[in-house]
Order: sequence, then structure tokens, then C-alpha cells
Amino acid sequence: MTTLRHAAAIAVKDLRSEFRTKESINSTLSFSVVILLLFAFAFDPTPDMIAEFGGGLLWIVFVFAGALIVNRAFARELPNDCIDVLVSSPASGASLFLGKAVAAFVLLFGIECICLPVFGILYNVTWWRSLSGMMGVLALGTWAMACVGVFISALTVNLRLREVMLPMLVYPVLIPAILPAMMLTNTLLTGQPLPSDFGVWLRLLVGFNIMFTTLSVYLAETILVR
Amino acid sequence: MDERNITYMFYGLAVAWGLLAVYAVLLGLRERDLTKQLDTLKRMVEEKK
Amino acid sequence: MRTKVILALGAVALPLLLRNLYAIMFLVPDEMEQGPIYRIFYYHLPAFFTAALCYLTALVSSILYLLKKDQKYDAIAVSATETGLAFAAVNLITGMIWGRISWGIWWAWDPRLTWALICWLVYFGYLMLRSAIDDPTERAKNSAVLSVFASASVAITWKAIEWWRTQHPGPVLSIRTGGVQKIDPIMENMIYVNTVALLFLAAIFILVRLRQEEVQREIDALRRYAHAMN
Amino acid sequence: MSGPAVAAAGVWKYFGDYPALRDVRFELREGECLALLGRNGAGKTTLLRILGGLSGASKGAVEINGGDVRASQTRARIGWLGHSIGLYDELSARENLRTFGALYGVTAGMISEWLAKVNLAHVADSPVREYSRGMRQRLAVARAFLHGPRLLLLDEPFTSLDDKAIALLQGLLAAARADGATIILSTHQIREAMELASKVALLDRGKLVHFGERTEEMVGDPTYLYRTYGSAA
Repeated sequence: MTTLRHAAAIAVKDLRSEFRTKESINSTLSFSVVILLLFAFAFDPTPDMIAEFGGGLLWIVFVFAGALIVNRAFARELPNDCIDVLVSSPASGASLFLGKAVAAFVLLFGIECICLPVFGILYNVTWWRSLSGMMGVLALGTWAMACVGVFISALTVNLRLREVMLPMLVYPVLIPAILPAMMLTNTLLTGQPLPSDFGVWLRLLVGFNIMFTTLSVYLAETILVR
Repeated sequence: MDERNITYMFYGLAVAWGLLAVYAVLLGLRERDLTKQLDTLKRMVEEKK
Repeated sequence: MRTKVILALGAVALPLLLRNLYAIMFLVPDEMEQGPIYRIFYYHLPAFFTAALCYLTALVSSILYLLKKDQKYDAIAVSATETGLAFAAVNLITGMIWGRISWGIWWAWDPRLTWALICWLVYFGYLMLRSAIDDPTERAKNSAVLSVFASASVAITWKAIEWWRTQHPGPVLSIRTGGVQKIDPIMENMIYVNTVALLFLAAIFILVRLRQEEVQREIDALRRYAHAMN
Repeated sequence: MSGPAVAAAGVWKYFGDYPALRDVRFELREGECLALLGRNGAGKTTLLRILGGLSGASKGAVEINGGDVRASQTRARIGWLGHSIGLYDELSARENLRTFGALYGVTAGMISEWLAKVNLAHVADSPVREYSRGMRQRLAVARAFLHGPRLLLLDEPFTSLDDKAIALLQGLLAAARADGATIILSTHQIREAMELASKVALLDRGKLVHFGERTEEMVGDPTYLYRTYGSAA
């Protein structure tokens, strides 16, 4: 209970400072839109093509955006050594991690929700046919990114090459979550009745989230107490 | 069996041995480098005393 | 002492490797459908087993490090990971050469290949992270945690591929097929014997690497000491 | 209260093979004030970080009021003031204190009270980025004292502060001592520290070479301690 209360305080703080400066929101949002544009120019996609790689395209954009967002998660604490004060406070490592992961999740999810209509317009896709399913898949994939990304950003925050190192470490680890997210999004975009392997991919995504959330919460204290 | 089949077999075996040999050489190089570093540092500490 | 063990292992491994090479090239019979190219399997498969064993060792010693905070386990973890990467590279590239002949392409986006590549990237990231952290204790802790993460991810990816269609040959060894003989026992034995040879080689690599890690620690400590004297 | 407020039992800290702290052991009773002295790199900050739970000891253990440092209720009693101010530039003073206050369970009323006490009430709602150096430092001091800590850990508190902030900090420290709080501060400014301290500790290359009562010689002559207990180097 205390853990959750502390996590909420951290998440609110992170979101508030992000909305105050809008550093990563603005850059990430414009970056995502530019990638969507570039893809449209590069492939001039037909509806058939979109049905085939729409999900993949969306998640590539989201994964790029994700790296920018989670990179800030612990970097935010670097000026003035705020991380020291947080670690010395009664908040546990797990609550610090959870708070930051929730903040990153909210930011990313917001950016994705703006990207979806842009994607729909640029590629002429009716993506809202199964809105709740879409949001569910989006939320699961985004939590996977936020969780793994924020955790690894805690590992790399003190490195000189942080910006390069982070995606290099995060992306391979994330593959078993992004793969099902792409598959599921693709299925939902076509608007066809759900095929039989839908449940299998969903289980994979949910399993990944449970496993890595548990691991991160359990190991956060080890990482933060140096 | 065509010519290529057997040539590629040789490539395969060469790669297997070659890669491991390259790793062994890299290990050797690192060994040399580390020994050198250690010597320099030891001398430096010696001098400071 | 360590040097003697390494030399002794070498004295076993080298003749064994050479004998196996001779046997693979001249003694074992050709496979009916594939021709000589299949002989690559005698390295492809054993290299995979060796790499998998190395990764497993790395995982176990990373967990031990997190529990005991003893630098020894960190040294074992990095040595095993690096050696594992070398053997995984052999596994990957021999596999590609085989694919060029049998499938006609160097790289099929076959799940098992993809898995091996992802695995390689994940553990390569582990080495990259290590090289970027200066303080040995911090390095050991952070990379042990990453190793646990990487292994978890690799395990799930392995599961994911079973849900994907695969064109990779299924298990052929009798231990995996439940006793059904799928290949000639001579061939199967050859695979085992060469696995043993490669394991010996891996053990040598790990021991040498372990000693280097100890030297590195000594260097780090000396450097700190030199700084503290100023 | 019987047991010691702070107890370090054979604390070692390794960076790789290099021991930054070697077998540091001391006990501090409630209400005492320890001045932690030593050259750069002697391990002062490392020791403070271990006492504050920011870093784990490689060997040995630290107990605060008989409890583990990483226990949440133990850390609720600790106030930390490091080299840097530990504040978020883009947030206002009130938001900063609210964030940290939420972690310690401090009420909004207390926060307003503290803002008035450090003379920042009139600018409480503008971002810290716009503050002058002195104002930031005063806010940092308020942040460290916000939750009424029973153990104060201060790393070089007087080095980066301006006169006004030093005066404020000294006043608060004196009040905290009168109230029975335990204080540990590492410092170069021996004179300022000596006025406050009841105990003095000297670290030399990770070893605790002296730990004892503050004596009159130490107050009079800042180099006395180094000459008497420091190494020849």
C-alpha cells in the first residue's frame, strides 16, 4: 500500500515536470509523426500492404518513441543529484521503479493515442473498428516497453553513451513482447474475425508483462542502492 | 553431388575452426595487453613509494 | 596451478579436435539426400550445445553474484558469456552456410535462426554494457541484473518460436525424439564426440578469460590505489 | 532510550578490489553530533552514503536506532543533504517539497510553515530554476529538515552554501541538537564544524584513525587533529 502511494507520488512528480518542460513529449511526438510520414513516402502503400504491415509499422514508430521517453526516466534525476534524495527517502526501490514506469507508460500511451489517428489519416485505415481490443493491445505492449525500458534506463543512467546504449540493450530484450503486439495489432487492423492463434499471442504478451514486471520490481532495489 | 556442395562444406569447417581460432588470438592479444598494463602500473606505484 | 589445468585441458582437447576433424572429413559416411554439406552439422550442433551451456553457466553465476556479491561469480559470468558468444557465432555462421546450399539462401527469417541471432545480440549488449561501466562493483551488479533480464527474454523468445511456423529441421538426436532412431548411430555418436571436444575447448577459453578477469581486477585496484596516493 | 542511535560494525566498502572503507566501527548516542573529517578520497562521502542507505556496505553492517537502514521506517527518520541541492529545477518550491513530503508523509501545512521559515513563501510557486543560488540552497536545507529527521546526514554542508544559508543551517542544526537529534556531517571547514560537534572522527584512506570527544585543542587549532592522528603523508 505504502509502495503504491510512494509510486504515485513519483509518477505525479515525473509527469508534472515533463508537462512543465515538454522536452521529451514534443520531440518524441514530432519524431513519431515524421517517421509515419517517411514510411508513407517511401512505400506509397496500398490497402493490401497496410493490412500486411500496418501493425509492424505502428510498433516500429512506438518502439522508437519509447526509447526517447524511457531514456529520460532516470536521466531526469541526474541534475542536482535528486536520485540520492529519492533513494534515501522511505520510498523503496520498487516504488521508485513503479512510479517511473507508470509515468513513462502514461506519456507513451498518450503519444500513441495521438499517432493512431495520424496513422489512420495518412494511410487511410479504419483503425477504430475494435477500439477496446486495440487499446488493450496498445496498453499491454506499452507497459512492456515502459517496464523493460525504465528498468534498463536505471542500469545505464550513469553511462557516457547512455543514448546509444539504451536502445541497444532494450530492443533485443523487448522482441518477445513487440512480436505479439505487432501480430495482434495487425489482426485488429484488418477487422476480420479473430483467428485461433490470437489467444496464443495474447498470452505471450501478458506472460511477458507479468514476468518482467515481477523481475523489475524484485531487482529495482538492488540496482538503485549502489 | 555438385561441386558447390563440397566447397561449401569446406567453407563451413573453415569457419568453425577459423572463428574459434580468431577468438583464441583475441584472447592472446588481450592477455598481452593486460600484462603490459599491469607492469606499467606496478612500476608507477613502486616509484611513488 | 591454473596454467597447468589449462595446459592439461589443451593436451586433451587439441588431439581430440584434430581426430574429430579427420573423422568428420574422411570416416563418417555421406548423408543420402544432402551430400557432404551435412558434415557441417558436426560443428553446427555441438557449437550450439556448447553455447547454450555457456549461457546457462552465465545465468547461474549471475544469480549467484546477486545473492553472494562475490566478484568471482561476476568473472565466471563474463567469461562464460563471451565464450558462449564465440561458439554461438560458429553455430550461426555454419548454419548460414548450410542454408545457402539446402535452402538456397544465406539467411532465412526462420524463427530458430532469428532466435539465435537475437540471443547473440542480447548477450553482445551485455558485453557492451560491461565495457561502459568503470567501477568494477557497479559493473558486476548491473551486468548480473542485465544477464538475468536477457536470459528471461531469451527463454520467452524460445517459446515464441514454437508458435511460429518453422522450416528448420526438427530434433534428430535420439535423446530429443524419445528413442526413435532418426539418424545413423555413427553420425549421432560423432556429434556427441565433437560436442565433448568443443566443451573442452570452451573450458579452456573460460579458464583463460577468468584469469584475465583476475588480472583486470588487480589492475583496477592498483589504479585506484595510485589515485588515492596523490 | 538505551541503544546507540548510529552503530557501524566493521564496515568495509570495496570498489572492485580497492577498499574505500576499511573496518570502520563506531557508535553514536542519540543527541550527539559527529564531525567527519578527512582528506579528499578518504571515504567520507562513501561512509555517509552507507549510513544513509544510498549504498550498501560490502562487509559489516550499519544500524540506525537498532534497525536496518533500508527499512522504510528507519529512512523516514533520516534527513539527507548531499553535495547537490537535490531539487527539481522545473518544479516550484512548493511542488518540490510536496513531492518529497508525500514520501515522508508530511502535511501541506507543514510545507507552508517551512517555506515561511526559510523565507521563500513569497516565491513558493515559481520554478526553482528562477531562484538565486542562495534561495536554492535554503530550499535544499528546508527539504532536508522537512520531516523532522532524528538523524541528519550532511555531506560538506558548508562548502557550497552562502552566508545566509550557512546561518540558517547552523540555526537549524543547533535547534535539532537541542531537540535531541543525532547529526553526522562531513566537512573541510573544520572551524564551523567544531563549534557544533561533540564528537570528532578522522578518516584516512578508508580507515577510521581517530574517533573521540571534541577537545578544546581541536577548536583552537584546526590542524591539530591532522597533526596528531593523520598519517605522515
